[in-house]
Amino acid sequence: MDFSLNETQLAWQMKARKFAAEEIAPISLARDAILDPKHTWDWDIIKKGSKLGFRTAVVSPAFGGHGIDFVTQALVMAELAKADSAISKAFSQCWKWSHLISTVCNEDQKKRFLKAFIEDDTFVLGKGITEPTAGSDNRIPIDDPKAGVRLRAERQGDHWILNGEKAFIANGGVGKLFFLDARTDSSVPIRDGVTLFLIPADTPGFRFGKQFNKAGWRFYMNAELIFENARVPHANVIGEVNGAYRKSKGDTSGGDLFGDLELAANAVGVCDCAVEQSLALARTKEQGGKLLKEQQSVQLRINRMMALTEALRALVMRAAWEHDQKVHAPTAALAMNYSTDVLQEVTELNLSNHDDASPEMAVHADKLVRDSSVWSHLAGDSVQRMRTVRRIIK
Amino acid sequence: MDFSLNETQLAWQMKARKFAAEEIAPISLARDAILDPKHTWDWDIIKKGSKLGFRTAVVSPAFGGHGIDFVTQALVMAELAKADSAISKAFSQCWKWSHLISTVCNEDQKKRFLKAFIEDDTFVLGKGITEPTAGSDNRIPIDDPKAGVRLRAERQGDHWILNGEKAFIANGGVGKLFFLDARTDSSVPIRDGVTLFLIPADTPGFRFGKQFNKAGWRFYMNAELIFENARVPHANVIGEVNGAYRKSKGDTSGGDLFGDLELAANAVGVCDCAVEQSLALARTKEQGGKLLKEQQSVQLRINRMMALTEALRALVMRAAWEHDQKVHAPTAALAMNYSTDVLQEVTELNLSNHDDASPEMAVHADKLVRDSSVWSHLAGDSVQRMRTVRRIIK
Amino acid sequence: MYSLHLTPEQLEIRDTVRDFAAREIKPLAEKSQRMEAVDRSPMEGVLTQAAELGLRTLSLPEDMGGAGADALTSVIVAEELAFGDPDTASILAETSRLARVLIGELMSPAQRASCLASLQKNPASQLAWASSLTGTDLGVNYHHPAPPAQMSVTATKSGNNYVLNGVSRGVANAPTAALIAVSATTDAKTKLASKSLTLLVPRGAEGMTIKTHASGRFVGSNGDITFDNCKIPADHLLGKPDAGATVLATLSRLDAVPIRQAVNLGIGRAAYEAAIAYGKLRVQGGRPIIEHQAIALKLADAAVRLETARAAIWAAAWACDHPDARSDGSQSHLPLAAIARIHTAETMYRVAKDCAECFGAMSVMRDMPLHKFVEDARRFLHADGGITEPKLALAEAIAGFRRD
Amino acid sequence: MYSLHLTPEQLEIRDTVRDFAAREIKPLAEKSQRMEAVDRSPMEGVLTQAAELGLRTLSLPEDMGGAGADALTSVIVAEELAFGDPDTASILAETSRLARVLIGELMSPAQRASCLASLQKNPASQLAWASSLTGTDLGVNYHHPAPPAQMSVTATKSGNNYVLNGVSRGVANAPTAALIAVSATTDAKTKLASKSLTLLVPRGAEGMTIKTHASGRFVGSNGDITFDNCKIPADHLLGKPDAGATVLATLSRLDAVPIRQAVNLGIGRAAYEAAIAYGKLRVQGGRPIIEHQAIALKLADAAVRLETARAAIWAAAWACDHPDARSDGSQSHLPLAAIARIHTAETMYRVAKDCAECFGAMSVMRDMPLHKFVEDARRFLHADGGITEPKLALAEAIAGFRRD
Repeated sequence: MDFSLNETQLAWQMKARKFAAEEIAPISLARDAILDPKHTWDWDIIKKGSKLGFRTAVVSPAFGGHGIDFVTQALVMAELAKADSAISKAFSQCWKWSHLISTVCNEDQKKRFLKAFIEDDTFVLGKGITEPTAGSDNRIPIDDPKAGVRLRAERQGDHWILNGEKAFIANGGVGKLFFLDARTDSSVPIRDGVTLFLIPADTPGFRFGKQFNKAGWRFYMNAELIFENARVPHANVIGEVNGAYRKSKGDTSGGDLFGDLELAANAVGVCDCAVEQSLALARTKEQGGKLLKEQQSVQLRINRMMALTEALRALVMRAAWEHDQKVHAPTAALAMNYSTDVLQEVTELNLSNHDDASPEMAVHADKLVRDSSVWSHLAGDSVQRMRTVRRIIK
Repeated sequence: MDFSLNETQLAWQMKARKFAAEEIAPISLARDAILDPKHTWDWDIIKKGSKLGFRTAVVSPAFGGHGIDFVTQALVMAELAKADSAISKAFSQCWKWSHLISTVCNEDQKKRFLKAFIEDDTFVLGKGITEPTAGSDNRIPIDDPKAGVRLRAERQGDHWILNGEKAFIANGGVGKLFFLDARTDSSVPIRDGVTLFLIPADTPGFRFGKQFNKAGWRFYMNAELIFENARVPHANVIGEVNGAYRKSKGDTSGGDLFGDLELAANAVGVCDCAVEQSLALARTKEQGGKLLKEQQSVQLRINRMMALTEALRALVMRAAWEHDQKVHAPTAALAMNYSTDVLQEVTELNLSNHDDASPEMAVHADKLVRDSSVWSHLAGDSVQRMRTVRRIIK
Repeated sequence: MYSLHLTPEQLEIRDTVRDFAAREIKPLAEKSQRMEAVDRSPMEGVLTQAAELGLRTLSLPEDMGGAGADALTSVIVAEELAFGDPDTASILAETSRLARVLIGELMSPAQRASCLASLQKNPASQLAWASSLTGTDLGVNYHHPAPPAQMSVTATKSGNNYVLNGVSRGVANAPTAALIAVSATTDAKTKLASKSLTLLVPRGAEGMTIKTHASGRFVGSNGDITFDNCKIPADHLLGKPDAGATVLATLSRLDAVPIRQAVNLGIGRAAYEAAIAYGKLRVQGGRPIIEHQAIALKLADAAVRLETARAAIWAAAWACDHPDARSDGSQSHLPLAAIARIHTAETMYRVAKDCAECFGAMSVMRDMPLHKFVEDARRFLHADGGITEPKLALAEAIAGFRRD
Repeated sequence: MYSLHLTPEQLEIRDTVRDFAAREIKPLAEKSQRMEAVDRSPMEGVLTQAAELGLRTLSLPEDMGGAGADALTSVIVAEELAFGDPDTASILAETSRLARVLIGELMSPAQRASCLASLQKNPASQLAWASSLTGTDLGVNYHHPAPPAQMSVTATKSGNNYVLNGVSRGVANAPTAALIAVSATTDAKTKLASKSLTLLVPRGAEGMTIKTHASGRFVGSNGDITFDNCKIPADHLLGKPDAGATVLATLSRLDAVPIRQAVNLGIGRAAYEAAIAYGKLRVQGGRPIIEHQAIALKLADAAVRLETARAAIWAAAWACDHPDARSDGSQSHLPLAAIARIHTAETMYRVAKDCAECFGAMSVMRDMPLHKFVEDARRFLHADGGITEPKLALAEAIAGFRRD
C-alpha cells in the first residue's frame, strides 16, 4: 500500500498545476462568459498546452508521445480541471482517441494520421457515436436491427458513401479527425452491422452542423457532424467491416478503461476548486461582523464537501492504479457514475455557501454548478449506472 | 502509487477473513437476538480471537504484541466487521487503549498492566470519558469550568478518592482495566483540571452500573461505571496531575489517529456484508418468475451501494496509509464522519432490496441497519463533523 | 370552497384524544420495558379506556352506536393516538375502519347484532380482515399487464358449511380480534381472487390458529392465520352468495384511507416534540443545543416534513369522502393515497432519525423512546413491500397506464 | 369546515389562464432565443394581453377595477402563468400584489386616480416596491437579539420635497415599473428602518437610475435603483406623515403570500409534463422510456414533490386571508410561508433536475427548455439569501424565540 507518487507522476502533476494556474485559470471565466458557442474555443491555450505535451500525453513514446500511465493521466486531468473542467476535457478528449489510433489502426493509417496528430499542435480528435434518435441504444445494444446507429455507409468501389448525421459530437467544429460509427448492415442489430471509419475533417461531403449551446463546459465544442454523400476511402475502415462493436469488445488498448476514468478524474479537480472557493470564502467573508467560518451551517457544508471530494479522489486513484495493473474491476465505472453525485452535490453546497454573497462573487461558483450539469448524461444517467451493475451481477 | 498489500498485510487479512467466516459469522445473528444486554457477550469468541492475536494486535512486539501497522489494522477491522460489526469493535477497542499503555504509561504501570494484558485472553480494556450530562463538551472543550467532566478525584495521601459516574462506557461490565478522566480541579476549565487514571476493575468502591441496551452492536458492552469513594493509588495517575487534556494533545502514539480510523474501517466491512447480501438476493430471489437482478430499481440501488462502499474503502485505506507515514491530514476524521453517511445509506438500500422478501429473510439486513445506527453519535454527529472542519479551517 | 378550518367537533375530538394520549397512553407506552421492539403486546387497559371513549368505533355510523367520523377525522385521531403509542393507534384504527364497512355496510342485521354484542362484551377486543390476497409483484409487472390477483386461502362448500384451508399472512389485529372477516377463493385450482367470498370467523373457531408476530416489520398487532379444514356455517357469509366480488371491492377500498400514514405521522411528531424539549434542556458549549445552528436546521427540516406529510394525509383522507373534488378538477387525478404513503414513509423516517440524533448515545437505547421512534418509522418505510411498489403504481397512473 | 374544493370562479380562472399560457405564452417563451438565461427581457406583447385579461390587477379590489382575487387564487394563477413563462408570471404577480395594498389600501384618492391612469395608459407597465431594507444576517444572529433593521436609501425633507439618496438592490419589476414605491429612512445617521417613509416615485424621475439585471440570480424582471439627490414632491408620500411604520409593515406583510413559490411550482410542473411527454415518445431498448422503472421512479418522485409543494403553497396562501384558522388551532402556529418556501425550493430543484435527466444531452442545451427549467429552479434555491435563513427563522419559531 503506497499512496505516494513517483517522480514522473509528480513532475507531470506539477507541470499541469503550473499550467492550470498560470494559463488556464486566467482565461476560464472569460471563455465561459462568451455567449456564442462558436466562439468559446481558444486555439492559443490548446497550442500552449500542446507544446507542454498535454494533447499528446498518452501516445506511446515509440510514436512520438509521452506514454504517461493512468495514474498520471488522472492527476493531470484533475489539475487542469481545477482551473477549467472544459479545457481539461478538451485535452483529454484527444487522449481518448489517440489510444485508438495507436492500437487498432493499421500501419498505413498510423502513418497517415498519427504523425500529423503528434506534430500539429492544433490537431484535435473526436468520435461520432450518438445520433439525434440513438444514444443509449448504442451503449446497451439490443437485438432490434432498428435500434442504434442509423448513419449509413454504402460501399462504392474503393470508397464508402456516407449519409446521415451525428449529434452532440465532442470537438465537433474544431477536430481534424473523427472516428465514426456507421451502419454498414441495417438488416442486423448494431452488434453485427456497424463499421468504424476514420474521417478527416476535409472529407468531401462532410461538414459540421449546428454548434451545441451548452449550459456548462462552454469552452468544450459539441457539434453536429453532417454527411451528405460523403466519400471515404476504404483504406479508412478500422478493423473489419461490420466489426465496430465486436472490435471494441476486444479493445485492450485501455481506450475503454480510460473513458470511465476520464470524467471521474476531471470531477476531482472541479471538487477541489469548489472546496478551495468555500474555504477562502469562509475565512474572509463576514456576516454581521463575524467570519462565515464561525457558522455551523457553513462548517457542516464544508465537512460534507471535503469528505465527498477526498473519497472520490481516493477512489479515482485506485481505479487509475488498477488500470495500470490491468486489473479487471468495476472500480472505474463505479467511480464515473459516482462522480456525478459527488460533483453535483459538492458544487451545489459551494453555491449555497455563496447564497449570502453578491451575484458577482457567486459567478465562479455558478460556473462550477453549470459545468457539473453535463455529468448527468455523460457519466451518471440511469442507463450507465445499470450498465455498470449488469456487468457485475450477471 | 500502489494499492497492493504486502505479505504481512495479506496474511493478517486472510487470517481475519477465515476467523470471521468460520467463527464469528456462525454466532453473529444468535448473539444479536439475545434480549438481555448483559448476556450478549461471548467469552469464547474473545478467547479464540485473542489466541489468534486479534486482541493484542497493535501492541509493539517489544512488549509481546504484534505491532501491526495502520493499514493492517484497517484490513483486520473490516474483515471482522463483515461478519459482525460489534465483535470487530470489541477487539479493536482493546487496540485503542493498548496504544496508550505502551506510550504514555510509566515503566511501573507498564509492568503492572501491560504484561497482564498480553497474557490474559480475557483482559479487555476501556476508557471512561462521557458522563450522563457531559459528552460533546469533552470533545470540544470550552472555557467554562462548569462544562465537561464532573467525576471528582480528591487527593488523600497516596491515594485519590473518586466519586461520580461515567455513562455509555465501552467494555463496561467485561473490562479488566479502564482509563478514566476525572476532575482534579473544578475551578478551571477541563483543559487544565482533568487527570487521567488507570482503574483496575477490582478497585474498591468502583463497580459497573446499568448495562446499556442498544438497538445495534448488541454484542458490544456499554455500561455505567460507578465510583463511590473509590480508592485509587497515586501510582495509577498517568502523566501529570491536571494534565489529561494537555497530554492528549501531545499523544503521538497514534491512539488519537486510530480513533478516527476505527469506525470508518469497521463501516467498510459492514458495507461489504450489505453488498454481498444484495448481490446474492438479486441473483437468487424471484418475483413473478424473474430474478430480482433484472429489475432496474434493484440495479440502481446496487450501483449506489457499491460506489459508496468502494469510495469509502479507498478513503479508509488512504487514511490508514497516511497514519503509517505520520502524515498529518484530516483524511481519517473526514472518513470517520463520512462513514456514517455511507454505512447508513448502504444498509438502508440493502434493506430496501429485501422489502419484498419475508421478514425472516430480512433479519440479517435489519441487523446491519441497527448496527449502523450507533455511527450517528459515535462518528457522524454534527459536533464531530464541525470539529473536523474547525481544525482545517482555522 | 377551499378551507383548512376544522369543524368545532373535529377540534374537540382532537383535543380530547391529545389529552387522553398524553395523560393515559404515553406514560404507559414509554415505560422502559415496553420500548423494546420485541415485546409489544397490546395494552389492554388502554384499549378498554379508548373503547369507552368511543375510539374503537369512531367510524361506525352513529345509528349503530359509533361516532360516524369521516376519513379526515379518523386520520386526525390516529395521529394523536400514535403520538401516545403507535401500536394502540394502529389497533383501534383498524377496528374502526373495519367497523364502518363490515358492520355499517356489509353485515346482515343478525350478523350485526351478534358482532356488536361481541365487541360490547370485551372492550379490548377488535376486528380484523384477512384478505388472503397474495402479492401483486408490481416490480416485475410494471407497465405490463399483470396476472390476475390470487388468494392463499380457499373456501369449499360442504353441506351447510364452508371449509377454509390455507394461510393468510400479516393480518392486522389478528391476535386481538373477536371477529375476523376472512376472504377466500372458491376456486382451489386457479386461486383467483375474482372467485372470492368473505366469511365472518369468530375468534376460537376450530381449525383456525393464529401466530402472533412478536416482532418483525409491523406496527400494531399482527399475525399469520392458518386454516386447517376450518368449518364455518354458511350463514357467516358476508353479503349475498353471488356478491363476493362486491364485498371484496368494498373492503379493498379501505386502503385508500391513509390511516397507517397518520400513525407514522404521530411517531414523527413524538420524535420532534421530544427533540424540541431536549434541545431546550441540554446545554453544550455553554448554550442550550436548540440555539445551535446544527440542531436548528434539523428541527426546521423536521417541521417542514411534518407539515407537508400532514397535508398529504389530510388531502388523501378528505378525498375518500369527496370524490367530486377530483371530478371537478379541484384535486389531482393521481392516487393521493400513494402520494401520502410515499411522502410520509420517506419523510417521517428522516424526521425520526434527525430528531433522535439530537439525543446522542441515548438515541440507540432500546429502553428509551427515541430508538423506538426510529424503529417504528423504519417499519413504515419497509412494510408491505416498501415504497418502490407504490411509486411504480403512481408512475403507471402518471403515464395513464390502466391494468384493468 | 375542511375542504379542498376550489370555487367555480377559481376553477374557471385557472382554466382560462392555463389555456392562455399554453396558447399565447409558451410558444413565445420557449423560442430558442428566449431560452438563454442571459437574454430574458420581458415579453411586452404577452404582458399587454395579460393585462387585458385582468391578470395584472388580479388582486386589486373589484371596486377599483381589479378582480379582487384572494391570495389562494393569486398563487393558482401564478403557477399557471409560470408554466408558460416564469418571468411573465413573476412580473404580473408582483404588480398584482402591490396593486392590492398600494392602490387598494395605502394611496390617497388623488394618488390612486393618477396611478390607475398610468397603468391604463401602458398595459405592459408595472408596479414595483423598493424596500431598501438591508440584510437581516439571520445566520450570525440566529437565536440572538438582532440589530434593528436598516435601510440603504435615505430621504431628507427639503422644502416641499423629499430628497432621496442611496441604492436599493434587487428590486423586482424595477425595469418595467411605471411607478415605484420607494421606502427610505429619514434618519441618515442611524439608517434605522423604524424611521422610514415611503414615496411614490414615477418612472423617469430625475436623479433616479435603474440598472437592469440582464442575468444573475433572479426570475422575472429585476434591477438595482440608484438615487442621487432625487427630488420627490411631498404629496407623493404614501399615507400620513407619521404613518411610515404602518405603511412599511403593510407592504412587508406581502411576503407572506407564497407567490414566488407558486412561480417555482409552475417551473417544476413544466419540467414534469415535458418529461412525461418525452417519456412516451422516446424509445430505448425497444420500449418507450416511461415504461422503464428508472424513469418511472423519477416521475413518481416528481409527482409527489409537486403535489406536496402545491399543498404547502395553497395552505400558506389561504392562511394569509384566514388568520382565524391559526388562532382556533386548525392550522399550525409555525410560519407557513417559510415552510412553503423551503419545501418548494428544495423539491422543485429536484423535480427539474430529475425530469431534465430523462432528456439526456438535450437537458444541458441553452436553447432548449429543460436547461432553463433547471436554471430557474436553481435560482429559487439560492435567491434572496438561499433557504438557510428561512430554516433558521423557522427554527426560532419552533423554539418560541421572539426577536421583537
